[in-house]
Amino acid sequence: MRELSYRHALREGLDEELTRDENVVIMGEEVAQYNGAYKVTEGLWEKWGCKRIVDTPISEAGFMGMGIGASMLGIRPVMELMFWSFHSVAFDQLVNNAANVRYMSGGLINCPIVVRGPANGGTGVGATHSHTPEGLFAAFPGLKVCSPATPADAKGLIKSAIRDNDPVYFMESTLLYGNVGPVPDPEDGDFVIPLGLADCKREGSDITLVAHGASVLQALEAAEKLAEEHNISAEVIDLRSIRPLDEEAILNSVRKTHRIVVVDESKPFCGVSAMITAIVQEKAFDDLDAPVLRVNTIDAPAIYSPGIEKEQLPNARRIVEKVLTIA
Amino acid sequence: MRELSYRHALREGLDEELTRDENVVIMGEEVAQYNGAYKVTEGLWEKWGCKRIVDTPISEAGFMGMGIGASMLGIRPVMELMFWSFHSVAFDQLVNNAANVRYMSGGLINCPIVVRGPANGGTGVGATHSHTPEGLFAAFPGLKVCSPATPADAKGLIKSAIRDNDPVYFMESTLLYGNVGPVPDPEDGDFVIPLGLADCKREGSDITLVAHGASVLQALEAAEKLAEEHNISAEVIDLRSIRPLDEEAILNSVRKTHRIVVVDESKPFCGVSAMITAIVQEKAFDDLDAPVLRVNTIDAPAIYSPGIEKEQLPNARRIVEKVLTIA
Amino acid sequence: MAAKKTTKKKSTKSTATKDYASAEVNKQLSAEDKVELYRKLVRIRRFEQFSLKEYNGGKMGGFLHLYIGQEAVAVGAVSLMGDNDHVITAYRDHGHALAVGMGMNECMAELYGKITGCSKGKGGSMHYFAPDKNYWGGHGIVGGQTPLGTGLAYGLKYKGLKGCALTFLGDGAVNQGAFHESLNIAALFELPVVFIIENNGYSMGTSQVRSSAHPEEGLAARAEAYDMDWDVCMGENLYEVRAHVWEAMKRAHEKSKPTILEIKTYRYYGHSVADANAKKYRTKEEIEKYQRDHDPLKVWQAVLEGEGVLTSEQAAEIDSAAKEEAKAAVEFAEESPYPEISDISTDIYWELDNDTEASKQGTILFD
Amino acid sequence: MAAKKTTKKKSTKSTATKDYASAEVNKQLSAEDKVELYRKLVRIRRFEQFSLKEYNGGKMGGFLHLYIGQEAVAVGAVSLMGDNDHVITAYRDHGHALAVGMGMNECMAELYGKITGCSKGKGGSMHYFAPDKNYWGGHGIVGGQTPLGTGLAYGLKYKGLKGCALTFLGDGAVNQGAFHESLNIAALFELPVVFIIENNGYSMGTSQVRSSAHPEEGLAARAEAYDMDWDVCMGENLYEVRAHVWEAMKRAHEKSKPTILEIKTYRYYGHSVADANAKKYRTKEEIEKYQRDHDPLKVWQAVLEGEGVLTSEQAAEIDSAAKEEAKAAVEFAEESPYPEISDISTDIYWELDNDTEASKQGTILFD
Ligand SMILES: Cc1ncc(C[n+]2csc(CCOP(=O)(O)OP(=O)(O)O)c2C)c(N)n1
Ligand SMILES: Cc1ncc(C[n+]2csc(CCOP(=O)(O)OP(=O)(O)O)c2C)c(N)n1
Ligand SMILES: [Mg+2]
Ligand SMILES: [Mg+2]
Repeated sequence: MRELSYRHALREGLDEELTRDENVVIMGEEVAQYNGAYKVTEGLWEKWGCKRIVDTPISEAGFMGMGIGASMLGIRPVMELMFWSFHSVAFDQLVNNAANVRYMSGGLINCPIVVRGPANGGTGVGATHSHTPEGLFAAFPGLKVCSPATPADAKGLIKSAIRDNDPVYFMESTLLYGNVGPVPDPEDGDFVIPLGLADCKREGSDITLVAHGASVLQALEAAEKLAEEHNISAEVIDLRSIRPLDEEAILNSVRKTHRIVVVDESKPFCGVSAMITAIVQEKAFDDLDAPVLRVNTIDAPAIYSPGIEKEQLPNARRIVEKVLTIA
Repeated sequence: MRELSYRHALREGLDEELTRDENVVIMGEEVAQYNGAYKVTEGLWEKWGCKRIVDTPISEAGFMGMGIGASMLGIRPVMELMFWSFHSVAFDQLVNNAANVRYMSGGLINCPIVVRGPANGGTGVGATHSHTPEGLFAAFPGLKVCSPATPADAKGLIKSAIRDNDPVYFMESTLLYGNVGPVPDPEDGDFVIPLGLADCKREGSDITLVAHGASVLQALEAAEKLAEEHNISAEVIDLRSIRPLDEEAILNSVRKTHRIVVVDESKPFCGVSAMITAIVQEKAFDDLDAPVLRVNTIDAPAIYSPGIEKEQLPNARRIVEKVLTIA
Repeated sequence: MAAKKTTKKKSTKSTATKDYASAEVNKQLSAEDKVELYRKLVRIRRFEQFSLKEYNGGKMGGFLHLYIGQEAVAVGAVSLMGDNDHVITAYRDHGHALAVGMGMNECMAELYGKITGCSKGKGGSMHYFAPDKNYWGGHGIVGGQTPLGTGLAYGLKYKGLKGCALTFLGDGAVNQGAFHESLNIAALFELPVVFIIENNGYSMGTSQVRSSAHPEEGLAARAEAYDMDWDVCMGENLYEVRAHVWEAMKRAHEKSKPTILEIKTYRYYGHSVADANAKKYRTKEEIEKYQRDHDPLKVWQAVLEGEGVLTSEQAAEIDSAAKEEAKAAVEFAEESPYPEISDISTDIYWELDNDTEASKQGTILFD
Repeated sequence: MAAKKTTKKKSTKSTATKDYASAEVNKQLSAEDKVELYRKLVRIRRFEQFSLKEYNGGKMGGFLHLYIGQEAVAVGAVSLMGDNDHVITAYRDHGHALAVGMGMNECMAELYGKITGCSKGKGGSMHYFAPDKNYWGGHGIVGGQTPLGTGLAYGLKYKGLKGCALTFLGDGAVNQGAFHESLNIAALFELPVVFIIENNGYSMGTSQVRSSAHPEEGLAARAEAYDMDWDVCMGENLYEVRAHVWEAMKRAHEKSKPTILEIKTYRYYGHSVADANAKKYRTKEEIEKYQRDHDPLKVWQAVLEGEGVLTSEQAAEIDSAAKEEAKAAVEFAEESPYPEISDISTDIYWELDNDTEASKQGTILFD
């Protein structure tokens, strides 16, 4: 199969949806003339012009709300947050207007908006720019959240997200943009991946590692180490989508391995990993031979220092160490 | 002991701290001349005047940031959010500036600010006004969060919060403001309750109920029912403070009862209850005779209807039902 | 740089004595139309009075923000709407709802939190919606609706429709950041949005002067900061409201340009019914003066009687009919059932409600 | 209402030809002071050039937002600060840091993320702080520092100190809601804050005209919306910068009133070093014109040589000294250790770091 970068795969997905539906419009800071801060939208403005690819002022609350309002009229805005971290200045629009308008109107209104951009630490940009808000937003019923780890998943999910009639918050990673992987050829048909479907990225029998986004790669690396150095066979489940969540995929794996470590770049308090833990210990209580353990970002604001930033994040070493305490 | 309402106890705590430290200043919408939307600050403007009790425009990001900036210079602002729900328009100031400035400055700056106001559902004000963001904020290292359930706790904790040199987010409940309970007389000495100390509100031996804020009262009501109708002895641990969190109090109780239900008005996804669950199943795995269960607000935006709103929230009936599945 | 005056963008060169009745948009009104406008004013007033009574009887939850005193603003503005014009407002939304043609039954039932309410009892007083009537709510977070209104205008322009988005907000809401961001975007992108500041003098207990710094011409003049057109008028006379709103709508329709229009008005009741201080931050005399001399219903009735298109008997009939309608709405609401517990879990996701393929994978609602 | 012009609040009746050298605040400068200002400009320039080289050598993480081209703004403004004057800015913060007197060592080490950095390697390029020098950072969220600056001013006024808060922001930042909220509050509460818009013409790749609608006089004139004083000046000549900033500071000191001051300037490099497009959204010629004709170092050197207080030999010496200092700072940074893993967990809570009673109960950091 042909290989594309994660960035390119996303762009191809966006481009296909721009072609498919004239109501799809891409908006955000520097997405058009500048080609996107991280070049995800490169070339799209040149191809599609000012109507479909729109640069906005640095007014996240304003333009995000504008996108939501436009979506209520049937436009399908795909909003780029240059960093998902900038959600903090648009929070009200994101968690009240987008998440609640359907409910508060008794189902009269829907809000087919996609908000996308990178959400990750590890690039030396410090505490204000390294938030990983998957769990934060998934906590709001009315919202959907996904976070692909590979180029193919990025493309398949962004296309689903754009077609979805509910707000989908799509969290990418600057650390993944350059990664290359196989992506089905458009010639072979429309390639979409449904939200809510996890993917087993590696089969194993001794322990389950659950992860999403960039952490999937850490989990896979840890799995290799566990196999080579400790003779432990780890299964890696990539959630891909946080809400909807493929509980069955996780539980089925745990029923097989009886042990699970959740890898999650969020902070330990109330993150996605806490939620997965709560679910697993409730629904697979008797299958567990050890407590559900978690590997998170070390509980502190994101440190800048390139010398140890990677140590704060979940990494293969820390995952292996954690696994060894129960396997 | 004399009895005060929760509202009055809070006010007494504020008044005592205004007296103790001339840098304490109370700010927010309608806190001064109007006496506070929920009358917590009633009479304080008359007593202390415009310098100490300050009405602000409806600009939560602006005035919250202003309070944070002033706190860096040694002022000790106690900011009222008329509803904690309005955090959504001040989110950046709350989770970046207040939470990170100490860290990002390598410890050079601290931010002794208190943000307080009601955070609860159950009063017919709908989805945008019924957020319960304890877990949301406790997820950010750098912040402290507490949520008192009784008049005495309200007074003792607000005084500690104001004296604390870190940002403390103090979540009250409109449903508790009118509740009356014993509060120590100021004559008998300065009454403070440290953050991070849970309180056993009812002893029991068969099951542990953990709760905070208004949910404590639901848990206590459920405990009575369990005793009367099912002969089950429930212990009720009131967390009072979410971060710092009194893990030991929870774990000690579980080690005794071997069963636990966490009651939490947050939504099920990634709330405080998920975090407590993750901790308990990890640290008391072998003590648990059943999975940690949770009673949360039913997973939907807050419904307005006064006819069923209370059913969406954790209530004694739902707690009892949940307990009966494992006890 | 030399100190230079900006060319002011204020649009209407009108004075207080202007004869609004002969404004083009008012001359087009038939006698019937005028009476119909009167009926709208009265229906809002009566609907709210009935709802107040029931609220005080403990039939409703939370807030009830009455629009009484401000009726001419919503009725006047909405009366100008064509097929492609849309409206959105804050939580003081009953007036706009009835003005766009929502029924008293669904509105009253919503206050009761009944399943027959316009939002199935899920939204309450602050969250009325009728997208089929181009009415996009009803929003509880101060200022939070202003980017949405900007987005409606964006959508209209995107689709090439000649319409506008009437985006209402209060005088206290002008100090929310989201509003300012909206203003810049609306001006920059040339969006057909009309921001209507209903300046009733107070945000809760705070008089306008205590909440906003602004040019001496008033809040609307803040538009200058964005090189945007603006205008100010009084909100008690429908002719005046219509004349000024229409100017702004024309600018939106014809030039796709935004306007801030400040309309001065007054609310008779407290901020919400639960506002115990309603009479502390302003004098009884002030309230009475407005009720006596500036009441939009009285003003319009006098205008129409003066024009000979309405008799006081007809007015009384309209009033009784409105009362009857409101009373029937109360009965309807009383008799309607509450939502079921299972209703808590619907209307969250479109895909789930419509049981589509997209809703088939994974868990989306959690225990 | 008749269309009436507002009385413009623009403060300085100056023209482009004004003789800034003879402004009171500049006449007070000794020859030594003037040379010292030159040294500051040069040190910033050299510090950043060295940091750029090391950045390109892969020694640092993330962003590096260079201030080169804008030096006279920070140096001029900061040179006016007394004991009770404070300063806060955005992420393009190296210039302000060196201007307040932070050392090159701690600043360079911070870029390297070393424990010897001013923020112990925890903040990085965007987050320099020196509260002992009244410097409150270095803030990464666009516009997010403006309420903090307002709060510093609030604190000063509360304490009865005659000082002000110089609050810097970029031309793109003016469209953040938090800034507008700050403006209203500052005007309403009469706070001694000077908002300095460093208008370098671009926010990343977006020219000012593509991001902001504003009155023809420019961004500062948005102050009119809040009945606030405002002013505009060029940022290449220290005399001009100082004269205009001082007017605003006096207003803060003497009347406790805020100002928006827009200072026109230019950045030579990309938005951040990683801005590959730095030369796409503007022409090479534009950049060269600024470097040739408007460079703040060249301008100041010419002024001082003209006044006979600096020779080109002295200038060269200052330059080599600055280079030496920067080189030594690089060595210092290179040799300094990174934080330990355990350092990740300090500086989060004051109470914890100080091991107080208040930190004794409960778990505050989690696994
Ligand atoms: C962001 C936010 N802050 C505060 C509130 C509480 N609140 C509701 S209405 C209101 C006053 C608004 O006044 P104004 O905009 O003048 O509108 P009016 O009530 O006069 O119609 C306040 C403070 C809110 N709903 N949202
Ligand atoms: C809220 C927010 N949105 C977006 C960004 C990304 N960003 C950082 S700097 C910048 C441009 C700011 O331009 P300007 O205010 O003119 O300052 P300059 O870089 O020219 O100094 C942008 C969009 C951010 N840091 N914060
Ligand atoms: Mg008002
Ligand atoms: Mg700029």
